[in-house]
Amino acid sequence: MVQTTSRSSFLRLGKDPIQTFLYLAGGALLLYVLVVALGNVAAGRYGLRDFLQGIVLGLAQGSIYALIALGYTLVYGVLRMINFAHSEVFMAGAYIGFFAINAFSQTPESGGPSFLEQNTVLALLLTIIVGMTASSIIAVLLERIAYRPLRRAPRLVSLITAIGVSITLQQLFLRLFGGGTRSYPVVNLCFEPLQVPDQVDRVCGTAMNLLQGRYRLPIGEQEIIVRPLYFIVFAIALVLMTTMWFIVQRTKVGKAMRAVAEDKNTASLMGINVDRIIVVTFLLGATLAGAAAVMFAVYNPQVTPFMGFFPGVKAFTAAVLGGIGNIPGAMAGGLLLGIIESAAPGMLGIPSQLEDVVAFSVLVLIMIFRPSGIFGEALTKSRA
Amino acid sequence: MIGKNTLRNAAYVGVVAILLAFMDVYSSFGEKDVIADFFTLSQLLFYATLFTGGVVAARSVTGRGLGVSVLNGMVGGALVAAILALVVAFVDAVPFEGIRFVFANFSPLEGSALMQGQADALPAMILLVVIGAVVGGIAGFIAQLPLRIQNTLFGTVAAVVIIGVLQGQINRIVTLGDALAISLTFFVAYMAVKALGFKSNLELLLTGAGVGVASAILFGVAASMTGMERDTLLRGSQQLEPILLMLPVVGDLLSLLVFGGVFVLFGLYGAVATTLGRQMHDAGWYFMAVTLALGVLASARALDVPLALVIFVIFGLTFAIVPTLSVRATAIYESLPRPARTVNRRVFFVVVLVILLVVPPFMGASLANTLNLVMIYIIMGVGMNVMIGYAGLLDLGYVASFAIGAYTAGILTAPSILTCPGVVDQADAFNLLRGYEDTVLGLQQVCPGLMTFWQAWPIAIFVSGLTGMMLGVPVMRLRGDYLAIVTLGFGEILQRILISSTFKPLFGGPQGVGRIPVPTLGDIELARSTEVYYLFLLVVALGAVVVLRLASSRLGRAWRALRDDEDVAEAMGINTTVAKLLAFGVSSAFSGMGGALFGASLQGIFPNSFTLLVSINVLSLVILGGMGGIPGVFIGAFVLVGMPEILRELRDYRLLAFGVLLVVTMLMRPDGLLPPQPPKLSEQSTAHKQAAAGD
Amino acid sequence: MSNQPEILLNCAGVIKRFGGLTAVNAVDLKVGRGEIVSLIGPNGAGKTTFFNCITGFYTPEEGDVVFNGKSLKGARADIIARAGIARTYQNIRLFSKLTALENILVGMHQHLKANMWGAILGLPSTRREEQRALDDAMELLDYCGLTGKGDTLASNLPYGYQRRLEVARALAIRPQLLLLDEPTAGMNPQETDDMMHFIRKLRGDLNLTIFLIEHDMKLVMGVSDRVNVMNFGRKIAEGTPAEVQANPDVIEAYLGSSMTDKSGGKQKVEGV
Amino acid sequence: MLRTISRKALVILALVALVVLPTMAQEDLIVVEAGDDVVIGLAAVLSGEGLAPIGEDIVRGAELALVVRPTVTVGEVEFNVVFDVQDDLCSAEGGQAVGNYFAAQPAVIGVVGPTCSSACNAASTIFDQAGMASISASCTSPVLAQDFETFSRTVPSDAAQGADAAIFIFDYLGLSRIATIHDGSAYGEGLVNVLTEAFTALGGEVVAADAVTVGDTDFRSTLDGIAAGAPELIFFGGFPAEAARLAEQRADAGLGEVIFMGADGIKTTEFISLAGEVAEGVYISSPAAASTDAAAEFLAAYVEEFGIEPTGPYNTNTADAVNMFLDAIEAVGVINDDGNLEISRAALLEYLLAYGSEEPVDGITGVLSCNGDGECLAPLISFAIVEGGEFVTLEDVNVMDMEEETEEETEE
Repeated sequence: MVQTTSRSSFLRLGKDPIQTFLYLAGGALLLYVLVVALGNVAAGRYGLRDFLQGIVLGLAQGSIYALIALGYTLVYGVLRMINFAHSEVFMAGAYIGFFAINAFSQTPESGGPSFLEQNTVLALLLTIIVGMTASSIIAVLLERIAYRPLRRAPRLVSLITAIGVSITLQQLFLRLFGGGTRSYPVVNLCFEPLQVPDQVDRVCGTAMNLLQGRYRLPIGEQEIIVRPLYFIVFAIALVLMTTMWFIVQRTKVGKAMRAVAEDKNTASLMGINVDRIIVVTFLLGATLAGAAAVMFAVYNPQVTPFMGFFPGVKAFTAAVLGGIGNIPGAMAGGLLLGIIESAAPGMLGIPSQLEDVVAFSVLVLIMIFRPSGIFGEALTKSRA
Repeated sequence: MIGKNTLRNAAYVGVVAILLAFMDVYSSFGEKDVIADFFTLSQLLFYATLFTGGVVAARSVTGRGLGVSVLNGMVGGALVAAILALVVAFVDAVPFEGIRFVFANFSPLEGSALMQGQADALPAMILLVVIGAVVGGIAGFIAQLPLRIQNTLFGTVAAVVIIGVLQGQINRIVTLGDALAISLTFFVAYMAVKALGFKSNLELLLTGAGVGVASAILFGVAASMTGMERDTLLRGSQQLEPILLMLPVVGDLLSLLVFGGVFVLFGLYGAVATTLGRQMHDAGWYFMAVTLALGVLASARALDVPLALVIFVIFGLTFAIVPTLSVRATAIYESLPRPARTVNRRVFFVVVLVILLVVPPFMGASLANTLNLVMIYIIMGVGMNVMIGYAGLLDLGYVASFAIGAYTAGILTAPSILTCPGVVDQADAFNLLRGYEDTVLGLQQVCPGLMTFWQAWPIAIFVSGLTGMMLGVPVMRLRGDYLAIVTLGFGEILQRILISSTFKPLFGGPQGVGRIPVPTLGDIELARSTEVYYLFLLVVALGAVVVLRLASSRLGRAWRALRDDEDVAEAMGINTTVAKLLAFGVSSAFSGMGGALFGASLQGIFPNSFTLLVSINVLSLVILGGMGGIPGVFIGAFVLVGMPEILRELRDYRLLAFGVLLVVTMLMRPDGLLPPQPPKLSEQSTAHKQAAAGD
Repeated sequence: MSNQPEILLNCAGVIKRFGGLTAVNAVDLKVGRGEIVSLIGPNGAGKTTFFNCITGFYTPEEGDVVFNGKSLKGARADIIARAGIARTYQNIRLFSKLTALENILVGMHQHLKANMWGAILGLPSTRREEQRALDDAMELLDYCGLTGKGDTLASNLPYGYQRRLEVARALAIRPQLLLLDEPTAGMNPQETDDMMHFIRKLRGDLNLTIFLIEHDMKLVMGVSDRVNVMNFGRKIAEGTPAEVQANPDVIEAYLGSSMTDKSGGKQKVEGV
Repeated sequence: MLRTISRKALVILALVALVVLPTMAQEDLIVVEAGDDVVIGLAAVLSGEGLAPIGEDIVRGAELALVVRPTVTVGEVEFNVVFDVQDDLCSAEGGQAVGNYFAAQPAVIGVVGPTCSSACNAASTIFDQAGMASISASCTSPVLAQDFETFSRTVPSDAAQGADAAIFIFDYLGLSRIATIHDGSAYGEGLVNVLTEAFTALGGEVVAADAVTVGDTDFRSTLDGIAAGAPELIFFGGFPAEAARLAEQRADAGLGEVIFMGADGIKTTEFISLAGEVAEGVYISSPAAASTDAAAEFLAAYVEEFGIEPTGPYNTNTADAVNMFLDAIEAVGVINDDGNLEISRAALLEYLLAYGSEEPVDGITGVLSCNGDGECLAPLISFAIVEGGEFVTLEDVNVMDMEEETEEETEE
């Protein structure tokens, strides 16, 4: 009469045919991808050089995804909602940053070099700060106007509001600043201590051009092309993310954030000002997005009101990939996605036109098979 | 005296006004007349801003008397105006190129509503503040009026403004003579029934028909005597005449019948309207008011001040008296026995149907095209409503099934890889280059599509429904945000695949699928927008019926149950997996049905028609109209799709308005404009019917 | 233990863990056909979790739930409902945007045969079935004392009515076994009394088997044939009301909590 | 009883509706009363990312044509000419909407536009039904002229541009290994397809082909993939924003020294301002033979009238289209007994399709001579290179000659 008790442990077969089917289909897909990739490697269509180049290219893009992803992750961790408008917060940073750097790049009436040319590092830092500030202001405003009144509303309501806010911001910028594409000025930054005698740069000569320089790096008999900028973006991102991690883990505000994430009611009973902490959460996420935006625009010097969409969706994918609500996860997820995106098309031999399909597929697959991400979702350690 | 929040609230309006100013709305519509030689759209927006400032300020001090309200209104209006004056000062002081560099849409202040006709900044600024105070004061005064008067006033002004803004598109729909004839017939029939105190169906119908016949004769004679046939004879019957003559019936007699029939119809409606439910009753009055207004508009080249006043009076009277009449009509209606009510309702529906059927020749191709677009969105909205309104699932990749329907029908009906592989994908560019013109010219003959539209349509519906279900399988366990973003991913993936070169032989890549034949009925090609209209109408009607039936069925209840509480729904014996899959399937099938029609009416499909924006549009209209109700979808589609299509000047602002509307709707009125009413099921129970019959 | 009734529900060694916490620990429990059986215990004892294991909301890690001779373990909640187990919830969980009648009709879901096409085409058989269902629902509405409330949205009903509607909805499933999770939570003594009579009436009229979680000792002792006691996920006692009241383990479990307050509604026994 | 009656009524009504269907036909005769304006429809893309400048340029070109020639004279009577400007959204739906809009305006003589091929396709379907003539200044999809009776254009089709660009690359630049990229637009892909076909036919090799997504900004991995084929030139079919990024990022894939080439879609000042330094040395093909005197005069007048350089390539083509309409009105217009202007749509269309076929007309863009299908501009393609932040036309390129040479070579 008593049936076996271990029946349902493996993939819960039988109980849920859909789940079983999905796992089988997912397995088949994975197998197919592996076979194709190995086939391409074996046939010499894809080699170490391509892989390394892919990693290098994915590094900077991935760092930017990671920075944006942190915004999604923080807000999700604390409020359990996806801030759809985060991509527009990112866009706003890049846009306002553009006006700043454009002002810095004006040649003074007296002639001579512009502020940007004279104090490149300072000007760039100021631009980043302007971008961060702009993003923060937008994020705080939209939390106050759109999200706070709906904190107790059903999820669907706040979700639709977030979508509405996203469209509104995008269109507001479009109507205010016009739909034309704007271009960040080209900035050169020569770094004398590092000399690259065999590869002369047009502006810096033998000194390394940190922002615009392109350098060939031999890999066996082939070579890859590397820009110091990739590593600068990566380094800045790493510093910012570490700071963020430190704030969340070690400071009082961070502790309060984690308490609010755990249980808003209890946190407020403990004397934590929940509203304030939520504002801080939005603020932190937006600051990172603003920094990411300016770096993104230096790296791909082009801003439009619609520029937030792709990085936004991809950063969200990165956040989910690493486990939403999980800060180190977001960093790793961002880098991983950047690399997957630049390496996968070549490895699988599909046209890079379908590059975005790869990213979206990663999103869909992760959602289906491991919604908690690679590293598990948690801003706080314990969550039932 | 000045309320605590007055200044703060007015300042919020001021901030919005700054944004609007730099978006250039106060200048860029300077040439768009609302009322000729009197009021442009820019001025309208300008005054509306000040007025809003006044209202917001006055509302900050409710319940403290008229004087305080007016004063606060003045302060609010003046503050908003002062903020705008600062904008003027700023623009005056800063080099124009600099402003233009940042605010790319900004145009010079000359001719802007902000200058109020002044040449210099300072007088304009002073004038602005004065105007602001006056407008704000008026706003403060109006805010103190009884709510009903306020509503009437706003409704009337809104009606005049809408007619003024749309005048270019709607000024030839109906002539003044026709409008008078129709609305008088309705009015007389209505009043006759009221005066004579009739209640029974027979009496109503006889009165209506009698008034109709009488006015047909009257207007017919009057028209022929004054020799104004072209103006006063119903244009519809004129247009119908040549066709009806072809029928094997005595032509003259029949056209006379049609002519009389229109009058009888409106006479009947007028008579029956005295005893109808509120919405059905009011619809008649509003329809007549709009017809009359359109007739007035058609009597001149443009809406000028006297005409605007006439229209103002028409709507003012209508809005003022209809609520009272409506209450009485509804009361009589409710007191009637069920069968009598049914008869009245049927008469109403027949009238509506006839109006819908004969309206395209009056509208013309352009409005019909707009209406077709609205109807496509209604079909999609009805489908999305199944997902979001009933089942509570947010699908941002809704456009995918629309595309699947369009492509399936397109590939099946057009020359494609299915019927002549290797020809179609090369015909366009390569063969032409080599001079094979015949291949292109005769492609449709050489290589016809696999089947006709009527055969392909069900297949398209089936395929999109099925793929919808299949896409539903993997996301079965996801809810809310996650579902939204994964479905968004599906939509994007599909669009990339449609565009990609990899699948070009099948989907045509960026060139899409061309040369889709139009649907035919016998020998008639449904090619023009006024013809496809009927197809759309049929589909919308069927779609609405199907969804209404589903909603009140076992499945519909299951959907709504799982929307409210999925776990409990499951514990009630509902197989939530099946219910969700059916929701995916049904909504996708609707979307695919619309998609197939979309492709056929365009006679070609391009992948860039299927972007995320389509999903957002559909979502917005469902949300605005009210989730879970069919009438809401209609309203939403008319407001969000129809209006911007007609208001081409404002189209650039359409998406901005969508975004703001989504947020505001969610903040202020999460149930939308027309939220669904809970069904009165107990009245349908046998016990209730027996009790009612026993009375 | 004489005159043993046929066993309807047999739970054997049910274990449910959450992380390191074992919420339900090897509970054996039997409910005979036609019995009214109670499950009591301090808050956090695992009672509701145990209910959830029976109704398929949770799948127990070990042990088996056998209903009517068939194992329900691992079955989906809707299958279990179809097998004839209906339940109510501790914190009322009605379909708030549905009317009272619709709530009941949802409960009838499994007894209706109409499919999508029947509804779309408006087939006569579907219409007849809907009419019958509606009439049945009206009857249930009256039976549960909700006459005239049929077209009210569930969320707009007063609290007491909401409780009754939950029972009505559960009855619409036409269950053999009805699980009531604190049916009198938040009720005043008069309402509680009414509920007690109602529960008895249910068994008498419908020949139902009832298994309930309750804190109100008056009700528990008043209606139950047998009482089970849980604490810390374990079953610590079973017997007639009188036996259980005398059981030292039970008194121990409730120590510190006001066992004396038997009519005061929900006990405030904080989990340790 | 009532139920059956109302059902029957519905059936009858439906039948009536079906009978009404084929009645609506556009009246052939357009009547412009004395003193009224002659209205020409103008459909251009006026909204949307990156495309609005092209549409605005078209509107300016049309307006400038009217500045030069503001009236038409039929018989002794002079009529003022005005435009009814509508946004075609550069999409099929937009084309359908403007098509229906113009078809419903009894006073509109004909339509200049729309801008994009997808819009032209949808609009022409409607124009064909209404018998309304349209002349596009920018729809370059090859099939349009054949597919639609009422369609004409004052711009060479992609077939011509792609083929000539192939010859230019192969013969003038002397390159035989190219890579192509398009942006997934109907325009970009169509152009690249023709180019590929023609280039392969010449004996060249397309070593890599890929596409990018509009709105993306990081194309490095795309370029890295292309670099594997070691092309000597990258041809891009698309619009400025993506072109600028591709031109810039090609250096990141080691293709910095490889020639970048685009087509008329990027011949805008926006491309130069977005690409900055990397725009230098980029080759561009475009239909406008801007070297004629008429074109130079027009350009000067444009700058004077509007105070800016052209923001798109089609202003001269548009002016030619407007002039064709004005000529046609003067040719087929009749003054009736009431002193009103009468124009037969059929006659207008006939005139336009045969415009310049016997005696070619010197237009601003080039020689106008319609082939009967609606191809009105002789397929002259010019080539330019970006130097010092400006487009410098290569005067010494004559593709016609090269084509002959190539043919001779193949004959040998």
